[in-house]
Amino acid sequence: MKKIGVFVCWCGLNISSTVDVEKASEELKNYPGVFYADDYKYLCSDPGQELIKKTIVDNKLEGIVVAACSPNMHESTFRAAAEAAGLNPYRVEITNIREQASWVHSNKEDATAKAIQLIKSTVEKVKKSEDLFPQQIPLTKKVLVIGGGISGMTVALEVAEAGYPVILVEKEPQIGGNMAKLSETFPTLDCASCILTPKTAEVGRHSNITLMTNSEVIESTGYFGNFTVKVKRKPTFVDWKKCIGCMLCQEKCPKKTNSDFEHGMGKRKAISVAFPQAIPYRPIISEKECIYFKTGKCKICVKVCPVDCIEFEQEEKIIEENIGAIVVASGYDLLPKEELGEYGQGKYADVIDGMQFERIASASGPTEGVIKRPSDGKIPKSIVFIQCAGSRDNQKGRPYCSKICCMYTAKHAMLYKHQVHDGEATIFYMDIRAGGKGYEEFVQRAIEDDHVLYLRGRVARVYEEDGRLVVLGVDTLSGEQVRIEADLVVLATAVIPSIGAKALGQTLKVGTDTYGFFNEAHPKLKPVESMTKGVFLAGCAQAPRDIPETVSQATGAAAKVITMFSKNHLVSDPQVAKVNEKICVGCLLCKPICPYKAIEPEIVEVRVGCRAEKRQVATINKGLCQGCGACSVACRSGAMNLSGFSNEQILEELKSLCL
Amino acid sequence: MMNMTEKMLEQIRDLFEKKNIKLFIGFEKGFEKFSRIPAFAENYDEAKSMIIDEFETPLLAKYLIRELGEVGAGAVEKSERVGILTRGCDYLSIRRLVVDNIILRENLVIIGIPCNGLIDPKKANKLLGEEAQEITVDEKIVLAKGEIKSREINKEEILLDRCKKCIMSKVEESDILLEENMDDMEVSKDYSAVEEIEKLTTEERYEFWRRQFDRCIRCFACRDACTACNCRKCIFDITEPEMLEKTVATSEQFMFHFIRAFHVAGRCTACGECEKVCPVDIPLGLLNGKFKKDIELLFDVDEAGIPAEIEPLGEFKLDDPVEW
Amino acid sequence: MSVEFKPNIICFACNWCSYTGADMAGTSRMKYPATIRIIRVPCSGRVNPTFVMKAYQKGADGVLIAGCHPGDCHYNSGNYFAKRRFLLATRFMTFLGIDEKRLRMEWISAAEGVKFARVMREFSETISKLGPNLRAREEA
Amino acid sequence: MDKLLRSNVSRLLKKLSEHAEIYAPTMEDGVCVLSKLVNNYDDWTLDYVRTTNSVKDIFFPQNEEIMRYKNANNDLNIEPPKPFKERVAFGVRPCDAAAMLLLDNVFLEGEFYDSYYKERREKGALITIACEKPDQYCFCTSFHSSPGATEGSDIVLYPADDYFLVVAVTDKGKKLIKANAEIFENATEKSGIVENYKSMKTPIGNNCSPGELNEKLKNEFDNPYWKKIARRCLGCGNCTFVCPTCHCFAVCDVARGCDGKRTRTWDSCKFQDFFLMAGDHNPRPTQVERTRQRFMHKLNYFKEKYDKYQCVGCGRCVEKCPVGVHIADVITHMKEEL
Repeated sequence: MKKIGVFVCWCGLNISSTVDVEKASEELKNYPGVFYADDYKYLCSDPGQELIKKTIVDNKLEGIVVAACSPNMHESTFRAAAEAAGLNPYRVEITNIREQASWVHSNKEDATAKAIQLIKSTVEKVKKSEDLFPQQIPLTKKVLVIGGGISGMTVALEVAEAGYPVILVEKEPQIGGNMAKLSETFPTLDCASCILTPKTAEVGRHSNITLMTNSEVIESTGYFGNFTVKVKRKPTFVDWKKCIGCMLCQEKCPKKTNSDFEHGMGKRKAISVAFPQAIPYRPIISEKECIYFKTGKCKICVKVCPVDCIEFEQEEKIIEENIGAIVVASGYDLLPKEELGEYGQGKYADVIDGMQFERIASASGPTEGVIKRPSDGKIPKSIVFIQCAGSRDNQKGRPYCSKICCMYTAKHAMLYKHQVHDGEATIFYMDIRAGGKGYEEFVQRAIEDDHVLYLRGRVARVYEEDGRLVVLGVDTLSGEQVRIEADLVVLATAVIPSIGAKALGQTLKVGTDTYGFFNEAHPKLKPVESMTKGVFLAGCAQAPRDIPETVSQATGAAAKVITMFSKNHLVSDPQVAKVNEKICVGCLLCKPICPYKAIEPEIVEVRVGCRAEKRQVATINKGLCQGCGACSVACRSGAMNLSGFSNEQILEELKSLCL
Repeated sequence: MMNMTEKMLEQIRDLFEKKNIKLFIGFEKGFEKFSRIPAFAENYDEAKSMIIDEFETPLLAKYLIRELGEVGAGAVEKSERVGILTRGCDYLSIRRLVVDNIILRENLVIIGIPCNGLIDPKKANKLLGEEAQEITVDEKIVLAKGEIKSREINKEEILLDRCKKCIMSKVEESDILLEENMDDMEVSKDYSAVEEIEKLTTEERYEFWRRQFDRCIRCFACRDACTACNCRKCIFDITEPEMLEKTVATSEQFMFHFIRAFHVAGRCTACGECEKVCPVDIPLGLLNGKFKKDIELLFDVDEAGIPAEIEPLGEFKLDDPVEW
Repeated sequence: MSVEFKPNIICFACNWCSYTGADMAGTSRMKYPATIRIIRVPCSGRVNPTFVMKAYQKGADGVLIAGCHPGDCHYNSGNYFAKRRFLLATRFMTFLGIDEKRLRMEWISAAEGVKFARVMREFSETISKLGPNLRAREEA
Repeated sequence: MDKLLRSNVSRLLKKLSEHAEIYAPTMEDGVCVLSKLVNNYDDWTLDYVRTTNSVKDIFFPQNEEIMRYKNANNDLNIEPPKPFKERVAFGVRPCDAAAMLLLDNVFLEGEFYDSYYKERREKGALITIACEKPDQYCFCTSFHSSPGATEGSDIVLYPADDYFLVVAVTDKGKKLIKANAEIFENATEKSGIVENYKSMKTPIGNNCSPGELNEKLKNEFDNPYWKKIARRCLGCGNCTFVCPTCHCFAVCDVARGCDGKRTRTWDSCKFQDFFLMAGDHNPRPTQVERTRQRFMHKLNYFKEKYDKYQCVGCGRCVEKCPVGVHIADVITHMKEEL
């Protein structure tokens, strides 16, 4: 019978308020197999850990049960403490009597009874535990960054500077992401492309960074340190190596079409580059728009091209890369205004969203920076800005705050007032969230210096009446209804995950939350890591945030990658599957179950009685196996088992819970 | 049918002469009048007692596990080949072993024979009321003569249970085919027996199975006759972890029959041997039938009895049904 | 059913989604009856239907299996296999005469602490109404 | 000599049930099983040749609790099983009754006796019904018994048209008749009903009688015949568990947390791990040794120890073995060969 030590944690009042901790440790004292049982105020504190270590050494304990908070919190802490005291860390199990007992039950007697039963069942589990030793796995020191916006580029530059190769995949033909579309940035009003182009240029020419624009990740297999990723490079129909970027083709191309980059505010040619400072500064032919693709005629671009680099029959290419770590920086999109019924559902040309206003206000935009009405191109005399369009709105299923709209709407109003001094800028808001450095001062400047009118209240409806837009809202401070006629209405629509983020999540096997933002490993303590080891998160892919926060998070993610690459090999979790070769008959019912293809048949020599016999058995690639255990259910004779959550352990736990 | 036996003996002599096989497995007369028992011949003259006729025979595939699988490492490398007499249902069991990597197909010489339903002498005796001394079969009518009475019985009535819902009457692929099947056994899928139990209320169902399982004496004949049960060491013989206790209590019986039915779910070839060998006649076919019916219904498998490369529980579809 | 019947319910919670969801329910101090005992498993695909039968045999009155939403599984396909296994196992247990309301499978993600608490309350309520499970249960 | 009207049987069983549990052959889903009658005392049937489970089930049940233990904080207390109740087995066949004598040899003779079996035997009574119509599997006559034999029974009922002729064999039987005298009548006609049951022949007749087989079997240890029949044996426990004379059992502890019970259950020499020893050594690794052991024990070792063959010719193993590996086949073959 194993000598097991049980430690019940008070966790201050968190546990002891509804679980009688003393009674629990008292009752466990004479439970068969338990050699030592005690309770302590804060087990996760240093003195708490010392108590555990000392008890292990003094009594030569063979197993430890810590009844405290969730294993997701301190399992590694207590296992490290045990390891320091010479006990194999996988002989330590955690009973969750805080999040799953004291905090969720009010009746003290029930909660204590349940806690005691849970601890007893964990003691049974520890009795069946074994010594497990981590595996060493080789590591590919190359990172894949998905998304070429400011966060993706920051990660790429940081990791490249640290000397490791980077592959930057961007679905648009050029990098820069949403930031490249902005006019100025708050709170300093310095021009977005001025601070961005040095970064994009550096990324463009950095020797360690391989740029794969106009590409998407379509498949990712393997595990942390050894991913195999397939990237599909969509055809650009122009041979970018030969092209010298003279852009004659773009000039001469007869076909004009809506530019996605301009968000419908401007036009572009069928063959074009999105904006002048684009990196790589190479054109792309839009298959849908180009006349040659539709009718087979035209080919003007081929005629004018001095280096003959137009390739109409260019195919998409699938490139396979061995990757060590993946950083998801897929950025954000704005909630399409068509979804906002009360603001005209995109029917009115002069009701635009924040990004469209950025394009109008941007010097490299369609209006060269002059704020005009998209419908008739006149200078608007009065603009109404509507905050929280689609955000903080439970009916529409987006109760969260998009965080950046308060600041960029104040900036929009300020830019408008700088151009049209006598113009009226009115902002309907609920609460102004200006928490960053210099943010509040920026909003005050908009109110006091630029006389932007802030009306606290929500807008009920926006409709068109003889050529002008009517905005019906309420001013909750004065309690009156408000009716404003405006030439232009700008909606600060909600920030939503970029299109295709959910699909990317399923390809990379990284969970996304109900809104489609990627799930971080821990909201407070692991914001840049995803639940899947080796996959990191940066920027708005994880939640709406502004540029300073994005850059700091991206630098954090890069640091994580660099620390991962600083070691020559990785240490894998030993809680993986294990085959008992004496029992395995080699039927391989387990093989199709394994998502990581970690199970392969093998012919082994096994001694049976007095003769050796050749047998086919299943074998596990310990590096590939992630320990899900689905194969052990397919195994009829129980030959396939999962260390750490073995059949014996789960059965013992189950039996003692049912007593 | 007589010439079938001569044809078979010819083939066997030829196989032994050419040293193609080290062993041939067929049938010979048993202790009682119409019982046919497995026969093993390591040379031609041991095979002389083998016969082929229309009476019920146990499935031979199970013996391949011992003859080829464990001892001869036949699962792993080419070894001396074993000849086996095969009807459609035998072929399904052999395919079960091949798909489960218990034996290698090239270690087998399959001699396919036609079959249009076997007669169960026990059913004939029951209808006759005494032990039949003589049973003669022509086409659809069977004449059974006992010491006192004799009766003409419609062949359908005394067919073996598995023949009534025969999945494969022709041997799909064989090394030697003695004779082509005359006509196919057109048999439609019939889960009426399973549906009957499903119609009962939950209490009635539990009562029904409790009564059946209380009779079970845990002799494991069902496991030992089943080719889908081909583990090297059965989980019921493993004491650590003890999935099944030795005590024969009602809850243990439910555990035993649940685990066995679950282990062959989607892998059972509906050969009915388990039901046939059960000394207390528990309708085990219903248990496997229920799984087979659900698999065909839920995962649109057209015939779950024919072993697939990957068993139904070894794969999934994104649009599997969701409701419970 | 007499008031003081306290059902004994076993919940297999998958470590990445439902167990974290349970923790989320804990951190937001949601309440559910103390009749539920949670066993942590790496994935819902780890739960062997034999464990569920073993639970009934050893005295559980209800079993609940909580896993990630299809498509979100940390191991990519664990919950799909779990779904197939329990689609068959539930029907088979009902066929054997065990009340189908005593086994429930739910997809609960790491962020759905609210749903976790609600499902626990509902399930504990259903099982309390059903009373103790005497079928396929071990004699004392 | 007494007489018992068929119509009075249910009355007799009801009366006996006042202080004893009544076991009688009942039809369950087409299978005749010797099972306990709880309240319906005319649930018994007579159209059966033999019950699937023998009367061994009552005195040496498949599953028996030997003791219980409780281990509350390190002091162990042991509870013996509850005392057994009186039991009356009605509708037993003469071959099963004879089998009980063989079990008595094993469990009661010699220096040590099996207390559980002894108590059950003392508190049990066998009311046998002579066989009217033995079937093709019976060969009790080969073991100098007969469809009308009385060995092992307390009372034997000989069926005649609407009544049974009652023969009390043991004083327990006599006491039982005296205690329920009002149900029995005294029989006038003695027209040799008993004799013709005793002289009735079974279809197999005597050609399965072993005679001096045990001497010959002594040096048949590696006769190729064992390999031949063992090759078709599936290794299930069917024949051993339906056999009324097989008595091997396994004792195991079933723990439930800190308490538990020790149980005794039947075990079969045909199982793979029956002879498995510590250290994974198995003296009988393949089916050949096990099959040989089963028949050598019945026809050789038992005879040498108790001077009786361990078979009563009930025919269950002949009927139930799916592949025809049974004692009738062995005896007939060995008699020819040796």
